[in-house]
Amino acid sequence: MTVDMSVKVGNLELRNPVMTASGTFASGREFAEFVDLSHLGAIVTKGVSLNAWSGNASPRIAETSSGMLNSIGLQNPGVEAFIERDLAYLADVDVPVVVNVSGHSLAEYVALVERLDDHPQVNAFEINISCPNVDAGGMAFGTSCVPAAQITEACRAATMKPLIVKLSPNVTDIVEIALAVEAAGADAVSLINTLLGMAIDADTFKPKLARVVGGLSGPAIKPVALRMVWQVSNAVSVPVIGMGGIMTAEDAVEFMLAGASAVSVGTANFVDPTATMRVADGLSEFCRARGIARVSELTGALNTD
Amino acid sequence: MTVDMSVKVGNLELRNPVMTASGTFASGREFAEFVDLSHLGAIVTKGVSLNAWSGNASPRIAETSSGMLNSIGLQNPGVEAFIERDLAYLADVDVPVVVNVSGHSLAEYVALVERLDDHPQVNAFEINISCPNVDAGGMAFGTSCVPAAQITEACRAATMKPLIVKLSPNVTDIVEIALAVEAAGADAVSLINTLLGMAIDADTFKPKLARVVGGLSGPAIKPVALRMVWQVSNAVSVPVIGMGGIMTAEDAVEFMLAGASAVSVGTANFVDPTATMRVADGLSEFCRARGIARVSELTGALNTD
Amino acid sequence: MSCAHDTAEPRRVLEGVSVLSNERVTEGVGLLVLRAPHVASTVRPGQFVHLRIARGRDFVLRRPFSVHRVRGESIEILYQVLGTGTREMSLLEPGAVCDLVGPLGAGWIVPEGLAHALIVTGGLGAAPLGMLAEQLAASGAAVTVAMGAPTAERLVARGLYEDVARVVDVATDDGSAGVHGFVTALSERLLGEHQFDVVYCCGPEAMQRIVAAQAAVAGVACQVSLERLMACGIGACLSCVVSTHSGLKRACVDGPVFNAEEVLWDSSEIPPKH
Amino acid sequence: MSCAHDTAEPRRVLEGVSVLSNERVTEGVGLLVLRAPHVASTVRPGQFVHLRIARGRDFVLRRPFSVHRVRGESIEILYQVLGTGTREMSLLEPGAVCDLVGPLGAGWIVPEGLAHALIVTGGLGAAPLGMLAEQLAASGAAVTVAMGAPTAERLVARGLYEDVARVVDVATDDGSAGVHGFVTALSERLLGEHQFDVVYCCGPEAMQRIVAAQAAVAGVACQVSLERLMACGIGACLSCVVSTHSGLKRACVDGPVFNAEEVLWDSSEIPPKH
Ligand SMILES: Cc1cc2nc3c(=O)[nH]c(=O)nc-3n(C[C@H](O)[C@H](O)[C@H](O)COP(=O)(O)OP(=O)(O)OC[C@H]3O[C@@H](n4cnc5c(N)ncnc54)[C@H](O)[C@@H]3O)c2cc1C
Ligand SMILES: Cc1cc2nc3c(=O)[nH]c(=O)nc-3n(C[C@H](O)[C@H](O)[C@H](O)COP(=O)(O)OP(=O)(O)OC[C@H]3O[C@@H](n4cnc5c(N)ncnc54)[C@H](O)[C@@H]3O)c2cc1C
Ligand SMILES: Cc1cc2nc3c(=O)[nH]c(=O)nc-3n(C[C@H](O)[C@H](O)[C@H](O)COP(=O)(O)O)c2cc1C
Ligand SMILES: Cc1cc2nc3c(=O)[nH]c(=O)nc-3n(C[C@H](O)[C@H](O)[C@H](O)COP(=O)(O)O)c2cc1C
Ligand code: FES
Ligand code: FES
Repeated sequence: MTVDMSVKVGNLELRNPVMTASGTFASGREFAEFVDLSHLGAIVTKGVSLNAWSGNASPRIAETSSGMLNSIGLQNPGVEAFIERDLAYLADVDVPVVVNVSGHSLAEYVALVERLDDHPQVNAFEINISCPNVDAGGMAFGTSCVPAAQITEACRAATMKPLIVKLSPNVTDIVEIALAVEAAGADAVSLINTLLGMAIDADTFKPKLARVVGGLSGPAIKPVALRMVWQVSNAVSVPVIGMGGIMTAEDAVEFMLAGASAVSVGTANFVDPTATMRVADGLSEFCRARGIARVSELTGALNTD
Repeated sequence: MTVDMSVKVGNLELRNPVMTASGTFASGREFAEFVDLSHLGAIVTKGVSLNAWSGNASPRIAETSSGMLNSIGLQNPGVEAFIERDLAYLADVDVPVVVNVSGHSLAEYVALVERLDDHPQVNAFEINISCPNVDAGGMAFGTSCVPAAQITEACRAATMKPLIVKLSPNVTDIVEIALAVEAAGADAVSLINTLLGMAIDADTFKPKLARVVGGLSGPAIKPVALRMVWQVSNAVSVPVIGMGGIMTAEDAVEFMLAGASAVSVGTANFVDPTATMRVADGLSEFCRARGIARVSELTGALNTD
Repeated sequence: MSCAHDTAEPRRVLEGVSVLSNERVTEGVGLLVLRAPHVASTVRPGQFVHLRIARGRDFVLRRPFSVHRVRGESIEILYQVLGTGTREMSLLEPGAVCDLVGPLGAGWIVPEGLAHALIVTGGLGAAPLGMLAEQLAASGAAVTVAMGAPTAERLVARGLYEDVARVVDVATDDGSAGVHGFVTALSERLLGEHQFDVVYCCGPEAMQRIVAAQAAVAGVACQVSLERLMACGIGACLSCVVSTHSGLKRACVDGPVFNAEEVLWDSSEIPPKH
Repeated sequence: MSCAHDTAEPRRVLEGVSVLSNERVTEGVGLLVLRAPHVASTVRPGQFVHLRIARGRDFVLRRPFSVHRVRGESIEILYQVLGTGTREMSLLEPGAVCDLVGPLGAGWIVPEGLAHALIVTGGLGAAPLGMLAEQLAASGAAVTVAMGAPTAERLVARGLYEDVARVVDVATDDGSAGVHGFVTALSERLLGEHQFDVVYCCGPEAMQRIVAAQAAVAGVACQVSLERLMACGIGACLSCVVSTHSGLKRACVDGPVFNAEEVLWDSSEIPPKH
């Protein structure tokens, strides 16, 4: 039996539901020795901004129980360098490309989307309104409905391409934010970004991150991510891209059962550079073994009675 | 060198900073074979309500990476049985007792505090406005400022005993809630309660908890807990009781460095029924080895430059 | 039959233990022998230990296992590989050290003057009844055993029961040993043929429920051993509740052995895997 | 000295490896020998491997270790026990299997026609220079080594260097071997006495910074190997940045070996423990 692994996220057609989580896969080149990039559902690029950002001071990561903190702070060389280096590289790779965009202001988001909109390598945008690691903008936009909707609306006006809005888990009610960005024109929502956390070195009395706080990712956050994907997918009608601690195919299945149409593999890429393929192959095998003809049947198939 | 292990949480004087997290230590009796209860900083009892609550359907727990979910739902026999069985038992134990109280309505909280207020075994109250496992009340009171402050104010009026308010991490801005309950008369805040999460069995397509969602605790949440303790202790002037994933003395040190005056050990009691003593002894040894005369010097001693 | 436990519960401790052996019994089933002097000297049939399989923070919860047999200072655990913890358990090598909390729970009750007991096991349900069968036989009581399993190989501990019981009847789902079918057919027949003082039963909850009903019809007291997810194992967390006619009980301290007629069979059982 | 790496980087793979031996070298230091045919046959001096020490989700991150030496299909890692991962590492037994990603990073550059190199090591900084010293000596270049450590016993890999170098000068903090004091006193003297083509240096960042300054004064090219916290190890995550005159560089792919004059010594080094 061959399993139909294709899924649709709005207008975006993916070979399989396994995408890369922004910031954990660069633009793919670094992983090309480990996985066949053209076998991915999509590459979601690292976050790009209009101008170059230098990110935060080091140390920028800390390991925690079943997780890690990062405070990279969206270091990137700006959109022009991104076009020259990353998109040029991706031109030769047969894979849908989702560009993750960030800004310090609404105007920056819009300028960025406009600059990238007619670029043929860009198949969709993921609007990052949930980065906990930048001072201006970032998560602040993603933790209340009004700015979240404003940014979505403005980006929506700037592109006809599929628009994914990436939500922050650091909120009282993620459903409210999801509904706001859906109403403002998002074609899909992706969640979750990292949980704001902190680590301390008891030996030195110092925070482990130079920035003190950072974003928690990895298996530790999977229960929170699953809960939010379930809540959001029950409330919105646009597709949900689920992520947060996916390490195995079973993890991906769980996110799909909770309501995700596609999933992203993040931190797992650091532990195992072949993780995306391992998850995609395992997902197909999972369906095959159970006689599930189309992987998309898993979406929302959670049995709650 | 002997270390002065005593700490003060408002008017509450504790032999050492190690308390038990509500719901993980019952009222102490079950642990009496494993630890000398009179060596604890305080016993925080399991949540008690005015009338008996039967809790949620089973299964009520699920293991997650470095954590666990629970949806016990505050099962308890009600305050009268609590007085008869638990407080009577504690009358013979030389340890401060903090009673964790819950209600479905403001009136229930107040009635409960009033009922317990003149009981000599009760040294303080912990007002639980953050339980994610009950439908009416529970976390709903703890996720916005107005009800949080109202409950605090009403309980404050009902007792002169130290009043600790237990905060929910499932909020956009925990500082705002902490400030609200401080202004409403809380003598201390304790945090964090569990993060709302979910687990799914990929084999059966079913949620692992009968209630679908539950509260995440254990080492997985420590980074979030530390961050919140740090944020809150920098904002309020009342003492902070820190908890979330404390398994070792170093974990306890980290919470104190972040600003906690005392700490609570929760999930660790399930893995190791001697955990509270291990943490308390390790904390004293930590100070001794570093020439720290008073454990309270650790509070807020984080070096952020 | 008295419902109260006749003697004081043995002291529960956190005991450091070491692996003496860990052998495969059959596909997916192992026998772990631990040096655990305190538990070995105090445990009573039907009690369990709460085992910490691996250090590290990966396994936040211990795993409950019945004590199958005791030999000197060692205890035997007969376990089935089901999930992450038991898989890790199957990799434990002799010499490995871990720890457990035990002995825990209320075990089987042996009524005064018991003359003939029926033991009914399904699959790994044979584990918690091993020590009981040995002790009953040693006390001179007659023991009849009905065992069920998917296949002949999976009739674990059959040897132990054949050594001590008067009769051991077996049933397998595939007919590879004994009667082709469920053990409940055996228990029904045996209850009709003989006069038992008590039925001791352990296995999948659905099977225990049927046996309990059969015993009730036959007018024989029946004890069952129920599995619940357990966090603390010592009565503090309320994760392991069982609905009974006298309210919610904790399987870890009020059970795992319950008087069958007390149990309100409900949906809180752990669903069988696969 | 050319800054570009002269040959194509070897292919990086995820390689399953097994432990051949794991011996204590001195207090808190071990030598792990792994069977790793791919890395063994392709690694160049100064490159590293990203090791997954334990399965399970406890260690979410791999740990970077330089390849100290290569023998046939095996690689040697000289490691210091510092935290949770290296403690776990010290418990690995022969036969254990794990995996690594490698070979990674840009190694030491050997300029055309090198005649005399100075190697300066501090503590475990002796690890990533072992393979280089062997290869330089094999190519006929003269090698002078200055080693520093807290005590005589902690002069790890001293034997290797004595086998291949013309001179090995040592300094210890407690005077238990060689000069009483820091290795930077040795490097300063050696740079004054001899004409070197290049200085290769590894050790605590503060020490590397001093040696870099000494080399600059002496007008000798200097290469340093910088440690940074690393998540991916392959250039994707930007956790390992080093400030240089040409902007932020990634220690895992642009380094760990850097041309010392490129480095903007800053506060992003990993603070030494204790
Ligand atoms: C009192 C008691 C005695 C038991 N005695 C035995 C025995 O002698 N032999 C044996 O093979 N098994 C026994 N079990 C079942 C055994 O505890 C589980 O098979 C085991 O915990 C599964 O762990 P896992 O990590 O492999 O499964 P996972 O599914 O990975 O475990 C996840 C969580 O679910 C719990 N869990 C999963 N299945 C069960 C279950 N059936 N019962 C209780 N908890 C479960 C685990 O303890 C853990 O907390 C007993 C259970 C109880 C309650
Ligand atoms: C390119 C490179 C080569 C190295 N080669 C060696 C070597 O040959 N021998 C050796 O003993 N050590 C070497 N190190 C340092 C080694 O990686 C750390 O000592 C080790 O990761 C500590 O792990 P831990 O779990 O014991 O410490 P923990 O403090 O528990 O680790 C927590 C996290 O911090 C990281 N970390 C802690 N200290 C360091 C450090 N000094 N450098 C990098 N990451 C660190 C860990 O990798 C992990 O991500 C090298 C580091 C780098 C970057
Ligand atoms: C090192 C690192 C960098 C990240 N950078 C970005 C980013 O640039 N843009 C973004 O939207 N999310 C970023 N994230 C968040 C991830 O895309 C993802 O939402 C999160 O890590 C949860 O998934 P995981 O647990 O699988 O890693 C980053 C995460 C990590 C660990
Ligand atoms: C099984 C269980 C039951 C709990 N019951 C309560 C409760 O009754 N009242 C309360 O305020 N918190 C309750 N909590 C939350 C804990 O007190 C604590 O805030 C949380 O578990 C985080 O700490 P930990 O990670 O150390 O467990 C419970 C937690 C668990 C795991
Ligand atoms: S397992 Fe905690 S009460 Fe039974
Ligand atoms: S470790 Fe990821 S970029 Fe260097």
